[in-house]
Amino acid sequence: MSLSAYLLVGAVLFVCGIVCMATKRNGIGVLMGVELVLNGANVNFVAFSKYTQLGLDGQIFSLFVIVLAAAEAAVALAIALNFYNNHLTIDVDRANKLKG
Amino acid sequence: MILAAQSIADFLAGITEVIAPGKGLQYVLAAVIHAVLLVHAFALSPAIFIWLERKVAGRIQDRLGPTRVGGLFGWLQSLADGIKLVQKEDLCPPAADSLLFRSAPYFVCVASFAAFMVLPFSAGWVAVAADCGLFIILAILSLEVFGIIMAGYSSGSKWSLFGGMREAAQMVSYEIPLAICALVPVIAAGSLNLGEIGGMQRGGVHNWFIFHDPFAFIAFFVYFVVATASCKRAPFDLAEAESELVGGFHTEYSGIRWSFFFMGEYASMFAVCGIASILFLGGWNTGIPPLDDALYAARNAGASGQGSAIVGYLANVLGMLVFVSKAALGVFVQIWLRWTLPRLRIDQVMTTCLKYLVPISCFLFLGATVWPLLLATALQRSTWTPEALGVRAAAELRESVPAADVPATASGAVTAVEARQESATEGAVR
Amino acid sequence: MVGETLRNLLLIAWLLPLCGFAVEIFGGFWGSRRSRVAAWLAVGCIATGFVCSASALTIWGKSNGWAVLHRADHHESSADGGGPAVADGTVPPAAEAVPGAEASAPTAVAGQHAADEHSHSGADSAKAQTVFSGTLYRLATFGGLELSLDYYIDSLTLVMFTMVTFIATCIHLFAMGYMSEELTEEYVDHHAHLRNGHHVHRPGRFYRFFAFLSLFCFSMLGLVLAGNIFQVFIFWELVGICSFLLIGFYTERKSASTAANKAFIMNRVGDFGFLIGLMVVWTYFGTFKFADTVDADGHVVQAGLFQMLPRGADGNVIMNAENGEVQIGSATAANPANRHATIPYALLVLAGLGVFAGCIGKSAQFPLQTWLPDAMEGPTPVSALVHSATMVAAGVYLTGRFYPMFVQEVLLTIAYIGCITAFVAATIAIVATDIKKVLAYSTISQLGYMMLGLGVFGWGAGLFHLVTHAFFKSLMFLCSGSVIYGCHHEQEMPKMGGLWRKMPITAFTMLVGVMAIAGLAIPGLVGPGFGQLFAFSGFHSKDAVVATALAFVQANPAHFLLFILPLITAGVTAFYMFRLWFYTFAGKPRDHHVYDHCHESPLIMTGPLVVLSLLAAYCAWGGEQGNLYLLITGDQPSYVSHGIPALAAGGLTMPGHDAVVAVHHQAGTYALIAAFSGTFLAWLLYGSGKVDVAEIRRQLSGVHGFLANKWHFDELYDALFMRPTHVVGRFCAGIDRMIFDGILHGAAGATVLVSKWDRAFDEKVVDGLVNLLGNATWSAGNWLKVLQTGRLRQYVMFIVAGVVALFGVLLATFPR
Amino acid sequence: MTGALMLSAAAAPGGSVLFAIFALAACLCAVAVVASQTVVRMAFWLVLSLGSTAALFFLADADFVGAAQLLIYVGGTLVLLVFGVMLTASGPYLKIATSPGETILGAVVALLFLCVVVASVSGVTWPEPVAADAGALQTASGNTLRPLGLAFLGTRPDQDLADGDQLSPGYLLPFEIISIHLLVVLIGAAYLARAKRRAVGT
Repeated sequence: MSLSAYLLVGAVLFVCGIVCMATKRNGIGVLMGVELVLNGANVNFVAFSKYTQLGLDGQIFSLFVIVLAAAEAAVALAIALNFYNNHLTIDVDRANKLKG
Repeated sequence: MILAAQSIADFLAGITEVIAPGKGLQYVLAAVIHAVLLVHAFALSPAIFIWLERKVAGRIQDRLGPTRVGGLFGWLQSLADGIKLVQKEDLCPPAADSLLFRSAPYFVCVASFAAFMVLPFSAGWVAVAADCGLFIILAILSLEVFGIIMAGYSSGSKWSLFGGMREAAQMVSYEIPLAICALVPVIAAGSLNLGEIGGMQRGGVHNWFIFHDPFAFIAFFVYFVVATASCKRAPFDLAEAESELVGGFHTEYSGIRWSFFFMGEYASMFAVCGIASILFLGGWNTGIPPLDDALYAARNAGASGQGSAIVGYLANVLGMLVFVSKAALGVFVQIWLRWTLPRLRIDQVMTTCLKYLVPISCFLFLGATVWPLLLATALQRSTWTPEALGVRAAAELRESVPAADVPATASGAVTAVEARQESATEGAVR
Repeated sequence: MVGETLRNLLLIAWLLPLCGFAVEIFGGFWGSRRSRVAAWLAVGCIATGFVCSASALTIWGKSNGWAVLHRADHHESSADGGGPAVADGTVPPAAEAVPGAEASAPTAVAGQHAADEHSHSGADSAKAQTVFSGTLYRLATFGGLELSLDYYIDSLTLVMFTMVTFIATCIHLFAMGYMSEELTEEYVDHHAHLRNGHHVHRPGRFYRFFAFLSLFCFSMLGLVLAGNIFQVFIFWELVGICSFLLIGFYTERKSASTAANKAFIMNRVGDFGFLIGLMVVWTYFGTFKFADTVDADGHVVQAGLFQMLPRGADGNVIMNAENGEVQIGSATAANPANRHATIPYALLVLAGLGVFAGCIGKSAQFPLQTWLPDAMEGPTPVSALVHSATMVAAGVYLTGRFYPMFVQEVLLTIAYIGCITAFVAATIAIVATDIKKVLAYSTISQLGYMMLGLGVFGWGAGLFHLVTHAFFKSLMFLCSGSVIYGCHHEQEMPKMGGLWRKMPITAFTMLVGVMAIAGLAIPGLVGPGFGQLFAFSGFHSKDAVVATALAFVQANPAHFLLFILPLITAGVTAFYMFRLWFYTFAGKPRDHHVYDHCHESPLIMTGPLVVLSLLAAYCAWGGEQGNLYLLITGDQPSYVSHGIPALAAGGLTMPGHDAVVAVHHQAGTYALIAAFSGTFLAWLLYGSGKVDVAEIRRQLSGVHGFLANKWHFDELYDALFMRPTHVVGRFCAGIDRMIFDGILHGAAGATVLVSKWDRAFDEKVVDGLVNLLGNATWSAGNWLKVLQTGRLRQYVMFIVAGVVALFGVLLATFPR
Repeated sequence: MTGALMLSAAAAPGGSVLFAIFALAACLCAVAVVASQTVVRMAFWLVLSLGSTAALFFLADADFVGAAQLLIYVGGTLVLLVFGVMLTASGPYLKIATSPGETILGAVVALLFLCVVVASVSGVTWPEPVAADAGALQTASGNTLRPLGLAFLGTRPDQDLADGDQLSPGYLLPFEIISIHLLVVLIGAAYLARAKRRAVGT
């Protein structure tokens, strides 16, 4: 029950998010991975704000992250909808028009 | 996270001195007792309100409603229904995603139950006295949607899907005016702590926040409408539109899971009405100045140990009755509305919210922020009532301090007061 | 003062036609093709010009109190008085002899003065100034050479102006009737055929014709007014262009266009000589101006050409003692711009011959005379203008104007050229059947007469004949035009005959012209007074020429041809002119179709005829004592009047005025006899109808063919110039093709070869390197693009792997 | 005073138990998100995971952050995502299977990454907070609402308590920037989502 415990949780969330981004072919799934990653970061922020000199700044930053995550989700969802309108699917592997 | 019902804590302190020394066990026991109490409250209120609804509907439709079960007024009707539902087979359609299908009702129930945690029934009678209680309760209530959506989606039926979608759209859009309208009295009170907000309205009806300023007055009704919609009550019950979608999101459900949805619905109705009564209608305050003052004094005396604890309890019980009756009144109005007004179309619902309620609530919010400045320029004070709000606020702070445990003294704006309160609390604890 | 008045008047007369042209040339735009406005405008301009010129002449005469006319009796008496000096001992009335003899000297002196000092305004106030010169506008100045528009006004200028404007006016009026067929939107040209055999249909060009006429008049007047030889050259060319435009007026007709080209090119040949002469003049005299340039206070800034060649007391050019060259510049006149003090005699001759070559071209003299008959392709009024007053006159006029620069050899050349021209043209005219062709050849021969007169030192005689000939020749051309118009463009005389019943006015005015050119007169009655009625202008002028020729031959017996040929020509002239008249008007109609349809011309055409006929008859009233002659000779070069003795043995002796007067009656008698015989022969052959002309023609078929082919001049030129030119051209073409093209092709081939190597180098080496680089980049890109899968998740994977690798490296390198 | 500290959640004996429960829930649900195939299940697990994370925040005395997490993430963002799922689902229970090779590769990389992170985390020795430290005291209770609000308005009473004399700047400017940014995002997202449905017919 210490700082490192929180950090471990954050790490797990983070890694899960990364893997989610890396393996999910569904665009929404990728978005969820992003949310997970951000949450891992948030856990770390809050933990630092509790267990170090950081004080309130950690919480403040985590709040910023949450708000920005919401904004990111909104835009990303709009993009996903457009992508679906154009390709009739949400499979991100189909979005390879820019491949070399 | 604080376990903050000081009176119960003291009571437990007295007991655990005997059987279980050690703060940890005392802590656990207090938690268990709170949970049991809340669960009962959560379980009873739907039963009562469902019975009430049926009676009211019957009266409104010039019928008698339930009369048989339990003799007079058929007051055991809900119990009978409950037993019947529990007996029914728990179906899961093959097309459904069984995990989600089964877990969706729990979501709804848990969400509306968790709302009761931060809901103060009387001065200090609250499971969790978080100083951002209103924020938390709104957040928890917003979780309920998810359960509905999952139920609608995982049923594998297009009626359910339609219902889920409608619910999602409706809730996501109605949360905005709900929060904004809830913020109007918060601006007046300067606090998110429901206990403080309730306490500030002591001493007369004119102190209730609904009369604090014209914007708050309008905000109350807007909030009530929006709350009705967020509980997907008629005339906003598009999620379960019997006439179009068979049963909406709960078409495929049966038995106890089906009843969970309705428990959640009626519980959340009570929750939002309780919030309304705390934010606008003075919470547990009777609105009669001398009575309020007497109860207040008795409570403090009981808390601080100068007076008898029993009188304090009675005072709190009285406050709780007042609060519950106010909330029940709100629920009654919602029921009344349901059997009075026809159902809207989904587009009308969305239009009502996005084109009318949101702008109105934003306007009210701005007005509420400007109002004190206007008064300050006009009357050189921030309220139209002779007694300045700040005085009550300070009193509430002083009152809330012993409610909070000692580390709360480090919180925010507290300075000299807390030291004395600390010693008092220690004395109380020992 | 008088000078300004004259200058302004003549300027108006000169520039009005230009303005007219500037307006008329756009007649097609501002007016309908059916309107005669353009014509009236042109007539107005030229008529105003005539009025101005006439008034200028009167003003000039008043300014010097008609001194030139009073000089007449002096001349007359002196002529008689001078008689004894001449070999034939005709006894003159002694009464007037002595004073006349003395009187002749001051006259000569006066003339000398006039000639030498005419530009010194008011140099001596006793003698009224008769010659005015000055600069109108300075075009440009190249070092010492100053090109400017000058004016040189003396009696000759004024007479020419009056004559040209008057005749031009008459011709304009006549043309207004003659060209009336052009007053239409669609004119059908019956002489021009398209390939499909149809006639050419084109809009009428009435306004354009008159615009050209105006321009023509402007050019001629400018030429007459010109004050320097360069300006003369300018208008010389302008006249040539106008003739080109007018002769080729019917552009659609091949004959017309070729004739226009021929005229133009022939003139260029002459102008080439003209240019040479100009070069010599510029090189040695340093100025083009005829007269001195005088600054405000009367000092001579730049001596004029006429003063640069001072004549000795005997009228010869002054030879420089040491180098035998001709001295330039009088001892008195300062001429700063002059570079040479002397000029080689040969070059002086060359300059004269060069300028005269120009005159040959313009006046259609012997080697270059062939263009003129072809010029008949133009409308008849144009022929009248070209052959009487303007173009051909220009050559003679220039010869007279440039007289002081001519030395004996040049004069002799002029004389022979004129003589030959006169005879050849006359002989050709005998057999010509086209009425206009006959007139054309007669023009040539008359021009030859003029040149002859000038050549044999008859300055006055030549120009006298020029003026008189202008009148009767324009008259005759207009008559022929009237005939052609009446006969609906029938020009062949054999188809005419007996027309005098149909067109009496034309016939009799024509007869007047014929008698005039034939030089007929009533013997014995010729002389002052009433007898003048029977002596038409041609008689006087031709007499003057013949008399001068006779005097010259008496002085230089070696050149007897110069008298014989003109005499014969006089007879021939009478013959073919009367032949023409008998052919056309007398006898019985040969072609009834033509006869029935022909008619008298309208008044606008016959009116000018009558006026011109009067002038043609009596313009030379009084002959060499008449006003016209005296006016013309008013400012003649001083040394002319009393001749020039031979410099060395075998040299030429130029007859003076007295010598001419001495042989006048004799020459006149010969000429009259010749004329009458010619006339009688003509009547015998064509008038009486007693002789079969065809028979004679058959017997003399050889001669006739020779003459009919114009002495084979065209063939000759073809053989002499065209063929050789073609041969040379082909030769040059061959050289071009073989040598130059060969060189060029070789060079090109070499270039191609080099560029092939260069290309190979480029492609192999340069491009090789560049392509190598490009291919390297390409392959690198191809290899790298595998990483750019465009798959989002792979990128994430890459990132993660990269981070892991980084951490691994860090932990490995910095172990704790 | 010490007794008071004893009552604080972090020190309470139930605290560590609760922490263990919620931490496990968060991690397991996150793994479940990765493992599950259909999107809606992913969303379900994600909600649980985020909810547990919110609970962790509450345990870490960050009530407001936890509440915000619940309100914004769970109540807002995730509903939005499920929206997206429903709008982009071309059939019920849409599955877009990942090839097993990729899954294995992902798992391997994930384990490696986890090892690296855990190694780096455990390698550090974190300083234990001193009880007397004002900053630590500040966050010793969940009642952080007012300090947070003051910080967003640009004053930091906690820092001022930390070292009395000099005022440390707050977060007014970032707060404003973020609000403007939210507005922009709102409009932009609305515009993007307004795109016409093109390829339906084809």
